[in-house]
Formats: sequence, C-alpha cells, structure tokens
Amino acid sequence: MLDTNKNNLIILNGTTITDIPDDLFIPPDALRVILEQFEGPLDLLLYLIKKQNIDVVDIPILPITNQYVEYINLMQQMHFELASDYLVMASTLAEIKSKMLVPNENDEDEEDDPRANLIKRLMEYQKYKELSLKLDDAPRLNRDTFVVSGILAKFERKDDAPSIDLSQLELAFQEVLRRAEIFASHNIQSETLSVRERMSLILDSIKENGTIKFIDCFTHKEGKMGAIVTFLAILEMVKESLIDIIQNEDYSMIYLQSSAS
Amino acid sequence: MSQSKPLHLIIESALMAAHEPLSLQDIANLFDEKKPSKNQIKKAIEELNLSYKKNSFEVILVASGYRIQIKNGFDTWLSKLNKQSSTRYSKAFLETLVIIAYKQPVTRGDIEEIRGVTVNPQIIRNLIEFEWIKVVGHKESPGKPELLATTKKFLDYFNLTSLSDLPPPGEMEVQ
Amino acid sequence: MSQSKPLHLIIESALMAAHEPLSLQDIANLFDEKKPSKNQIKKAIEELNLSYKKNSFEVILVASGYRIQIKNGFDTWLSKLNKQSSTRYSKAFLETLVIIAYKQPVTRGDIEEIRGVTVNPQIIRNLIEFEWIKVVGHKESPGKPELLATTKKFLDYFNLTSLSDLPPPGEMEVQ
Repeated sequence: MLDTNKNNLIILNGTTITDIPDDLFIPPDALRVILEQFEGPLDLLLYLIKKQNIDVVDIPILPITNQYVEYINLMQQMHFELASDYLVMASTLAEIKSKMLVPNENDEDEEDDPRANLIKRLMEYQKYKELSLKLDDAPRLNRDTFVVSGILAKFERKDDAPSIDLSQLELAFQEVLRRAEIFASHNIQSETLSVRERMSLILDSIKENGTIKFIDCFTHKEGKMGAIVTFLAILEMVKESLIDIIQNEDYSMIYLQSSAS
Repeated sequence: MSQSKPLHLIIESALMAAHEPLSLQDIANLFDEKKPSKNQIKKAIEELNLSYKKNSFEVILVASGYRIQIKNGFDTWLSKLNKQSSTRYSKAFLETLVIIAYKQPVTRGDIEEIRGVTVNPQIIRNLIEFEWIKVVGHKESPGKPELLATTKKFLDYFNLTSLSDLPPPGEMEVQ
Repeated sequence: MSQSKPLHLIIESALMAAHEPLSLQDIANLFDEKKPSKNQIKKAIEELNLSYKKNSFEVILVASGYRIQIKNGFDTWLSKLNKQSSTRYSKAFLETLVIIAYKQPVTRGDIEEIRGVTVNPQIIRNLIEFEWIKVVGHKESPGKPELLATTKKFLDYFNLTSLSDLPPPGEMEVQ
C-alpha cells in the first residue's frame, strides 16, 4: 500500500532510524477517519514530529517532509478531497528541504535556518493546541458547574417583552429561508400554517389531559374546513410520531395520546 | 467520596439546577442504584422546606413536579430584574421565534438544523417567560426532546387572530 | 409590608430568579430608594454564604457578577439532569476560541495563520451566537476585517472572573 523506503537511512539527533514508524501504515478505510482527526497541516506535522520524540526546534526536515508527502499522496490516490492548506504546506516543506540541501555558502547564520519560520509556526500552534485541551477540561457550565436559575415564580412582569413588529418577523423568516430549505417542495403544498397551529393545540390538550377523545378535537362551529384542518393535523402528527391513535375495538371510541408517554 | 451526599442535598441541588419542575420519577432517576422510594423523596422535600423557613424560596408542587420558587413578597424588587437582556432583541431571537411559529411544533434540534447553529437556551427561556411559546409535548425520539409551539399570547402580541394570518412563507423559491 | 424584607433575602431572591450573574450595580438597582452601598451588598452576600454551609449551593463571583451555583461534588447526579447540555466541542471550535481568548482582538486571518487552516465560518457564527465572542472593531487593512474578542459571558461560562484567570500559556517555548 504505502511505498516504504526502507533503504533510506534516516539520521535523527545522531541516531539512525531504519524503520518508518508503524503508525504510518494505515488501512485505506481508516484514512478518512485519520484525516478528520487532524485540524490541518500543522496538526499533522506536529503529530509526525511527536511520534518520533523529537523536539519541534529540531525538526528533521527530510524525513518529516517525506512522511508528510506520503500522507498527501496516499490521500490523493484515494481520491480524497484534500484541503488546499495541506498542499500549500507540502510545497512549503519542499522548499525548505531544497534550501537545506543546497546550503547557502554566504552565511552560516543560524538565523537563516530555512526551517526557522516553520518552527515558529509549529510552536505557536502547539501552544494553542495545548491551551485548547486545558480549556476543554476547565470547569464548564452544565457539565461541571450548575447554576441555580430558571425559577419561574408568578411575578408580574410588566412591559417585559421586547417590542417587535410583524415586519421584523417576516424579515427574519426570509433570512432563515434563504439559509435553509425548510419549505421543501414536498410539504409546502400540503401543510398549511393552520394545520401546524392545530397540531400545537391538540398536542397541548393531550399534554393537559393525558388522553383525549378523537371527536373532541372537532368542533361543530368550524365547519368542514375546520374538520379538514384538524384531520390533517392529526394525520401529520401520526406521521411525525408525535401521537398515537388508539381504538380498543371496532367502532369503539378513538383516543389520541402522546407517543412519548 | 462524592457518593456520600445526603439525599435531601442531592434533591436540593437537582431542584435548584433543573430548569423545569422535576417529578418524583425524575428525581428517582438521578440515582443509578439504591434509588430512593417516592416516600423517601417526599420526606426529604418536606425536610428541605422546613430548612427554608428563613430563606426567600421554597419547594412547591406544580402540575409537572416540584420546583423551587421565590416566596411571595419579593415582587417589588424582582420586577426590576432582567429588564433588558441583549438576547431578546437579537437576530437569533427573532429567527428562533419565527421558526417556532412557522414550523411548530418543533424541537430545539429542528431549530438547530434550520439555522445551522446551536440554539441559545436563554432565548428559549425568554420566549417561554413571555408566554410567547410553550412546551406542548415531547417527541418520541432519543432524549424525548420538548416540542415547542407558539401561544395565543404570541398571536395577541402581533395582533393576529390565527397563525394563518402570519405573512405567508411567501414566494421564496421552492427548491 | 413587602417593603420590610431583610437585605440579604432580597439579594438571595434576586440571585435565584435572575438568569444571569448580577453585578453589585445590578443588585443596587433593584432598590428605588435607600439603595444599599456596595459594601453592604458584599457583606450580605458573605452572610448568605455563611448560611449556606449546610446547603448544596453557594454564591460565587464570575466575570459579570455574582451567581448562585451548586457546590462541587454533585455532578454525579446532576449530569443526568441536562440531557442535551453536555455539549462536546470540536477541536476546531476549542482552538479557535482559545486563539481569540489569548490573542484578542484578532481577525479571522490571524486565526487562520496560527492554525494553518481556513476558519470555519460556522464556528465563528456559533461563538457569536453564544455571545462568547463579539466584533469589537475593524482592522485598518485591506478588506477591513472584523476584530474578534471574547465577552464576559465566555468567562462566566468557564467560571472565570477575568481573562487573567485563564491557564497561563505556559513554558512550552522550549521543552
């Protein structure tokens, strides 16, 4: 699978390493999972470096670049859609590598280590990565700390509600719709708002009374349209598994109750 | 050693931290093993109430269970609370409200799916407090999420007689 | 007669009923006349905490003020309460948040440079929606990118009183 270059000797901190670390051998189907574990090229690089127990400041460009490129190649072979950031890093590494191979004779300054910028970035990223782990462990609301609240006593709250007018609601809805296809074609026709409203009313009544009679959902006053709306609402709720319809025997009373009860 | 808290304190912490009333069953469910009996729980709640004699709150029983509520006589000061929370006027507030109005009954998950962001629980709490929305049931799916719907008060506020008076979902393209 | 409640009980009821931490100023504002001084309020809060010795909760100070929260050691039971609130945040989410917290004010570009990947706009939207971060200005550079910073709510959420309570960046400079 992986084109291992076992013949290449890698020298790290004076030690010769003949084997590519085991964790480079990845079953193809695990590749996606593995890539998703990395938060980008820097994360992947840090991982490669860490696996070899090397200091970031000592990053051995040659082996790391090779390993990195192997990952990238593999991903591309798998027709994996690769974020362009990974490719950018690959070319950065290649550039550093070539600079290292052709040392600039003019100056031996450490300052001009072609790796300097990359090392700086890696260290910076590593710092935040570790901080984010700490933050993840920090006491957090509703996981580690629980605040006393939501005590709804019967207070008179005057002019409490914000002032909003209908046009704002409409605008907000347009905005929402632009972002999501909530009224996809299959329900825009059949499901009018009055049906949704009726669903809420019936659910509320079920919540209050436990089980309600099917016939009690209909009122004479509303006429045929009202009956249709109610009937559609009940059907829709059955479809969405919000309620169950119960009839103990043929022709006996039909009851509605919550599916969640 | 966290396993050694007295029953009444565990119940107290749960009532305090819950955002809704807790039934005896809810309270019993907090325990993995050695679940207290309903009678034990009731006794512990009585105990709690005795100990709250000198506090501003008490445990009371409402339809769906027990909750901690402020005693009468504090309204003068408390009416000035929470006068303007920034969340109330935000875009998120309006969009959440609008989705509940048009897609009701909906769960938080539905709202999140539509908006693509996590629902701010504060917004839901505010909406419930204004009595613009309420919980009309629970959906039969993992976690039994609450189903939210608008109320008559919501219609009154916007001067509507029924939801069908809301501006129609409109001419937005049907995808 | 409702005018005759002791200061500490009024504060207690307000902290209980408020959905957000209350600053000393917020508490003083509950009173129309004879506003208590900040020192009096602080003292009353100390008194309250003394009286809560045998309770499961206490008053603590976070970035935006005082709030009542459950003492440590009850999570075993309380974790069963909030079914959906124990959100797990993705690595990308936490890293983005941490960079904003430590490097604020930052632009998206800054975050991208540090992380080496494009910032997911969804994450920024979520953070703004939680009111954990906000736009505090625009950078004077091409495109006038937004400058992002954390809010008090972010600190409240993580039980911190100020940014300096965040874990120090540490000595990872050179291992």
